[in-house]
Amino acid sequence: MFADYSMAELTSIFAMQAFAGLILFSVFVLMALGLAIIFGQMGVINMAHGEFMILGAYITYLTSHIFSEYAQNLFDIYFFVAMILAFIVTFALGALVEWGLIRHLYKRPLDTLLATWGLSLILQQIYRSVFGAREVGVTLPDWLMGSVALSESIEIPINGLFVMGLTLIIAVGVALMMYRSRWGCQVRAVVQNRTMAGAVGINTEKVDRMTFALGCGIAGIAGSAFTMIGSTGPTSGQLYIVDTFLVVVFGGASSLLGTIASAFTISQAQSTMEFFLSGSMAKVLTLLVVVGILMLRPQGLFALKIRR
Amino acid sequence: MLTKFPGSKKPHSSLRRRILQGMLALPAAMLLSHSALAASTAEVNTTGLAVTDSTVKVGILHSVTGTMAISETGSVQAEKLAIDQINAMGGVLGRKIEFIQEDGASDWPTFAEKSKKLLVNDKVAAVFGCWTSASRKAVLPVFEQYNGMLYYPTFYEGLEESPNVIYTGQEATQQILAGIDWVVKEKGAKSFYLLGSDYIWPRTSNKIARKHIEKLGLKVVGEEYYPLGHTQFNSVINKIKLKKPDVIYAIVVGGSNVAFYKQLKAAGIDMTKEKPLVLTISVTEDEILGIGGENMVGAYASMKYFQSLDNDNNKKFVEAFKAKWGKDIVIGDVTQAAYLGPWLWKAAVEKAGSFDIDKIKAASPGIELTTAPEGYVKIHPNHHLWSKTRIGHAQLDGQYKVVYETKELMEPDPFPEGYQ
Amino acid sequence: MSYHGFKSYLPQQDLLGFALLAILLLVIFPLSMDIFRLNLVGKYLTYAFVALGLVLCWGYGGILSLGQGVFFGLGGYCMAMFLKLEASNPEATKIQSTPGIPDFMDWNQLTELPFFWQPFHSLTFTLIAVIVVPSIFAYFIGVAMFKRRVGGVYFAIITQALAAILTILIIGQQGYTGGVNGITDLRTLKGWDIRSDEAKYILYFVNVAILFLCLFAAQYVRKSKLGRLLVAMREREDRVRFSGYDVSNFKIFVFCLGAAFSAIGGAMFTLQVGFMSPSFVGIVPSIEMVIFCAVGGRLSLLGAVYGTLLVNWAKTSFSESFPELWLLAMGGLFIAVVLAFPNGLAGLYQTWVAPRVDKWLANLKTPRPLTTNPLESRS
Amino acid sequence: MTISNVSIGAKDFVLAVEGLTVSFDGFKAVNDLSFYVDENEIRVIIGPNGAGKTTVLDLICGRTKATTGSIKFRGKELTKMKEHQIVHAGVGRKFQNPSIYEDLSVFENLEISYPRGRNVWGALTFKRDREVIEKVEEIAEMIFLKDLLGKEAGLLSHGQKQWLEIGMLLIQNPDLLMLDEPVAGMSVAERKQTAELLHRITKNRSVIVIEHDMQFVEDIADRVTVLHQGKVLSEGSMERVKTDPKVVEVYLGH
Repeated sequence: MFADYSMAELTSIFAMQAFAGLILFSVFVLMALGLAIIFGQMGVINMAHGEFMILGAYITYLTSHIFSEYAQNLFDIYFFVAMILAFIVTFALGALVEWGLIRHLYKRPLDTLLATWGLSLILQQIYRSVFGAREVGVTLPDWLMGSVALSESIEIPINGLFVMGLTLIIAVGVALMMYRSRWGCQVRAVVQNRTMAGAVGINTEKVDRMTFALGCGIAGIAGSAFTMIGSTGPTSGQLYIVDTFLVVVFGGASSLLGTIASAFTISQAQSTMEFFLSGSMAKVLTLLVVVGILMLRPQGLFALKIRR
Repeated sequence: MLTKFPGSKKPHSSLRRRILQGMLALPAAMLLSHSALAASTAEVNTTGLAVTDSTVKVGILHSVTGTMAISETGSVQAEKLAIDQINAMGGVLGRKIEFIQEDGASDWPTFAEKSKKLLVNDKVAAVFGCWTSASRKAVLPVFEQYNGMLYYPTFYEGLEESPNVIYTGQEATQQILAGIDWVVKEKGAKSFYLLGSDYIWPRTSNKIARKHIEKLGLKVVGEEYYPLGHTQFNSVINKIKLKKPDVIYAIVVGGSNVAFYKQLKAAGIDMTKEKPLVLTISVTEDEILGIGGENMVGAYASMKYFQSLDNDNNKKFVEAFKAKWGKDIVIGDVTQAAYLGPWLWKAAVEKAGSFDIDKIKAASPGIELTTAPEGYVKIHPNHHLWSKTRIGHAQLDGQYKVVYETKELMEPDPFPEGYQ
Repeated sequence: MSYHGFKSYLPQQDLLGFALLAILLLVIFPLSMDIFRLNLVGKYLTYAFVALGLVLCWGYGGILSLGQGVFFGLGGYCMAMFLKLEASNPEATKIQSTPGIPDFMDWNQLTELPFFWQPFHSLTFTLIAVIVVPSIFAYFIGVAMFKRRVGGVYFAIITQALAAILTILIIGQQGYTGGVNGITDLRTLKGWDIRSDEAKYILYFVNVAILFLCLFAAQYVRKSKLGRLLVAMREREDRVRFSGYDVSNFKIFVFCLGAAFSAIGGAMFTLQVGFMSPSFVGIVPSIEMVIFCAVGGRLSLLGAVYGTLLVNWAKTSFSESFPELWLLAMGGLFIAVVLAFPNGLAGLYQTWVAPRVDKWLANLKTPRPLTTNPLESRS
Repeated sequence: MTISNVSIGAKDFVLAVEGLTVSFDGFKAVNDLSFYVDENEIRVIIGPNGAGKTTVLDLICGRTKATTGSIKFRGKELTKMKEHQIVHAGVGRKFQNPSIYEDLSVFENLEISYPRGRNVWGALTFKRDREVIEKVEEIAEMIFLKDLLGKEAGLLSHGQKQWLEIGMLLIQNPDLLMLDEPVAGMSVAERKQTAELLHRITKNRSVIVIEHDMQFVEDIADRVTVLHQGKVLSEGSMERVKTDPKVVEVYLGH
């Protein structure tokens, strides 16, 4: 398939393809991080993760409207404001959901799955009633939608770079929080031994609520960022759910590093296969390989061998 | 056959001429419709449909929930508008139309269930509905078994011709051939990259496109399908960059659409430069709303209707539509086709002088609508519409500017010879 | 002492429940509904097969599969392939470029029937395939997963991924499968028009009869030692293992059984509705079927049937009157069932109705102690 | 459950553990451990918390896989066998916290443990015949639960649950019985009853017991193994072990 092309063309295509893989990787990490925190640290399956992302996207849509109505001159930077707002709103909703729903179900992980599925249906309908059944178009600042020409034939999408940067910041931030902050220490303590953590004076309820809310908040940021590359509609959240879960499960639930490694593996596999095969087959093969590996190694890529 | 819209009491001269032509063409129908107006319910309804002396029930069957609600909402609005307008003019055979709306919930078996409910329980005289081919395929046996009438609005792949369905959208050849001929002739396109969502309509359409392209002696350099709902197109965009086609022929649908065009733009493919040129048959003004005009500007679409169409019928239609559903609303090809449904049905009933399905079936071929927003349309004996195909050029504001329209009406050809 | 004595596979109260369900399905519904509604009920009952399988897998075995739609779909497709071949006789398809093959193959330039379609000319083969194909598929998944002790949430997510894979495959390979449209326009079964009202009546009763066979089979499993082992495994998997049982084999068995039930439901669906579509294979219907089971009570076989009927009836009537509210209601139902009534309808029945029925039964006969099998008292 | 005694090296031993090591992410919970259990011996393993006692039982019954080393039971290598195969070979294990099926009755708990119908088909066709009932009643009598057979197991007292679990093992008639803290949480009276029970049931089998209660250990032990940091610290009769300075150091030193 490459016989007709010059060396320079091939190099640039491969460079761009590698970059496409990296963007996909960042997208996966961003999708999965929030879920990884919730699932990995709390064992809760949040089927409404996609809907939290879409909430972030809708917040971005609203912010863009407000800015274009009232602060046209600041439109270039509205996106940052939108992301912060998206985080705040989804964080708050996450805390509310934890309080109203999740905290009653910690002992029944499979039931959280059903309850959050119910939640996702409700959220979808609310979006449909509030924002209409049609997709909304989020207007982005021009500077986000262009591309950088690295050489004559290598062009890198700016929004891809943006997503990568954002992913990096959030991943590092989460890692710092989990492994360096007092709060992270508490979260890990609660995960390991809830009773004991409670006994030494950690407010486990509060830790749970914050953890869940943080996971949702990150989903909100991800959703906000995805307005650059995807659609915003009542049911758009469903597009992400299978991929997201697979990334988290494949990574080994309790390890953030695992989530990142698995996002990398899956994204590279998928983007390479998409290049050489047709899109549908690439997707099927990727999923099959992931499921296959999970069958061989059910604990995921990175899982601690623990003493029982 | 005088199917007028409210407020069109003083038809434009050319319009009047066309109406006169229509009248001349169908004097028998005129007579029938006049005599029918006075007819009793027992006469106009011999098969026990839900028709009373003052009302007639019809069904509207679209998805208002689920993933397809995004697309089908416009059709529901158009059909309701048409019904309102018909009622304002006195209804059909003197009977007001009442509609029963059912939700297909983006789920094909639900469509089948609801269509059966409409036909068997509610005994509706006609159903306006369905959007995806899959939903139509699911309800088709129901309509044939219980002898119902379906007005189906979407452009689709063809390969079907049912006496119980009037296809008010274009079938694939109508939509595709003119578009390809146009890019070849006007833009000098030599090579094409075919891209689509992975299901029957894009695949069949691309098959027709490929056949036609190859018949013209030109080249298809790639053909690819992505699962419905796919959101990552960077790899295929790279492939496109590698192959350097003159035209990207895109039949991507739903949420994937948004992802595809946004990523295409972000990857540095500026569609206004037309290198490559993007030609689509799946993005109407409705979809642009989600994609964003700034991400779509420069693309070409080949279909039979654009909101910006400059004629009196359309102006009135757009005005009425916005008055009813809000000023920010946009109208796409399918929405307009859905709007035709109730009018075509009304015309058929009046021509047949009866609500009986069999009589409507027999009366339908040859029915003309001079007042259609898209212009003149006429039902072909194969139950599809004769219509013109137009090329729209996407503008920054999310509207298409019509840059070309076929001189003649395109004949619908659902089973194209050699394209199968 | 009541604990010994040969256990009855159908204790009194269960017997009463089965009898009531039989009266409802075989007498009350057919007498009170027109054929349209009855056919709808028949369609709902095909989902009850899936819910029944889920009661065994999930309620008893603790294995939550979010991919039961896969098996429902496989069963349905097997049946649909047979019916489609019958509907595509050369005469009916003479306008095609290759007469005698299904229309969608012709549209996709296939010129001969693919090899795996060939055996579906035979009804016997088809009927066997309806059960065997999904069971074998379930067996392979089961071996791969349970032998490696994948369970709980992991299993749920992997089955979900499988559902996604199969949907993409079916839609992508439309020349062989009918793609997103599914296999439509099915007309006759061995020359018998399945679309006529009479056929619909007969199919309804056949469906109910098969459902009862499956109910009895499930009841047998539940009351056998295997049923108690499943409960035991759900509670203390290690203990069962250290009592000398190969736990994975039991899980595989019950998963396969659930798959077979679902597949029968799928085949009956195809027969009664007249087509099969990939929309059943996906994730959403699979999860919906879990909720049918949860509403009925995940530990109750009869509850699965009632739950399915209730949710679908609500869905139909709700979406007829307030389509916009349907999702809210459904979502609310999910949450309410999980939070407030984890044992579903059956749980409510056990708390409020059962004690009275017990009393009534006890008064009816000479008083004697009822069995105190805890399983019964909770199911 | 008779297994022909064919092994040469471990002929006299029911159980021979040699060079057993298991590490969890570098931490060696059991480190190059070797010990031997004779026919009809009651062996008690003691040691401070974290000494690896429970891990040793986990390794023997297959719950944890050894990193290196061998466990031979009547000449059969257990490290390569699956849990249920190890049970079939004649090893029974009681867990630290009573591990019974709380939703089932005492009768059903025992019945499930009855070694018949252990495969899928067998479980489906299992019949509760006279033989089963008699056996269950016999065991129930032995574990003081004869009158509670119909009771839901979850409603038993803690001590009764412990007995029930022991009964569930007895009904399988294992050659090697492993008990993890069988008297933990029991009243004084129950302890005495349990000690009596253990003496009765060890007539024709070997037993490994993990226990903290020294009085109880003295009551039942033939020999005692003291574990410390995954290694054998001392081994022998209770008398000898009690006076071993290393043991005193470990128990009292910190």
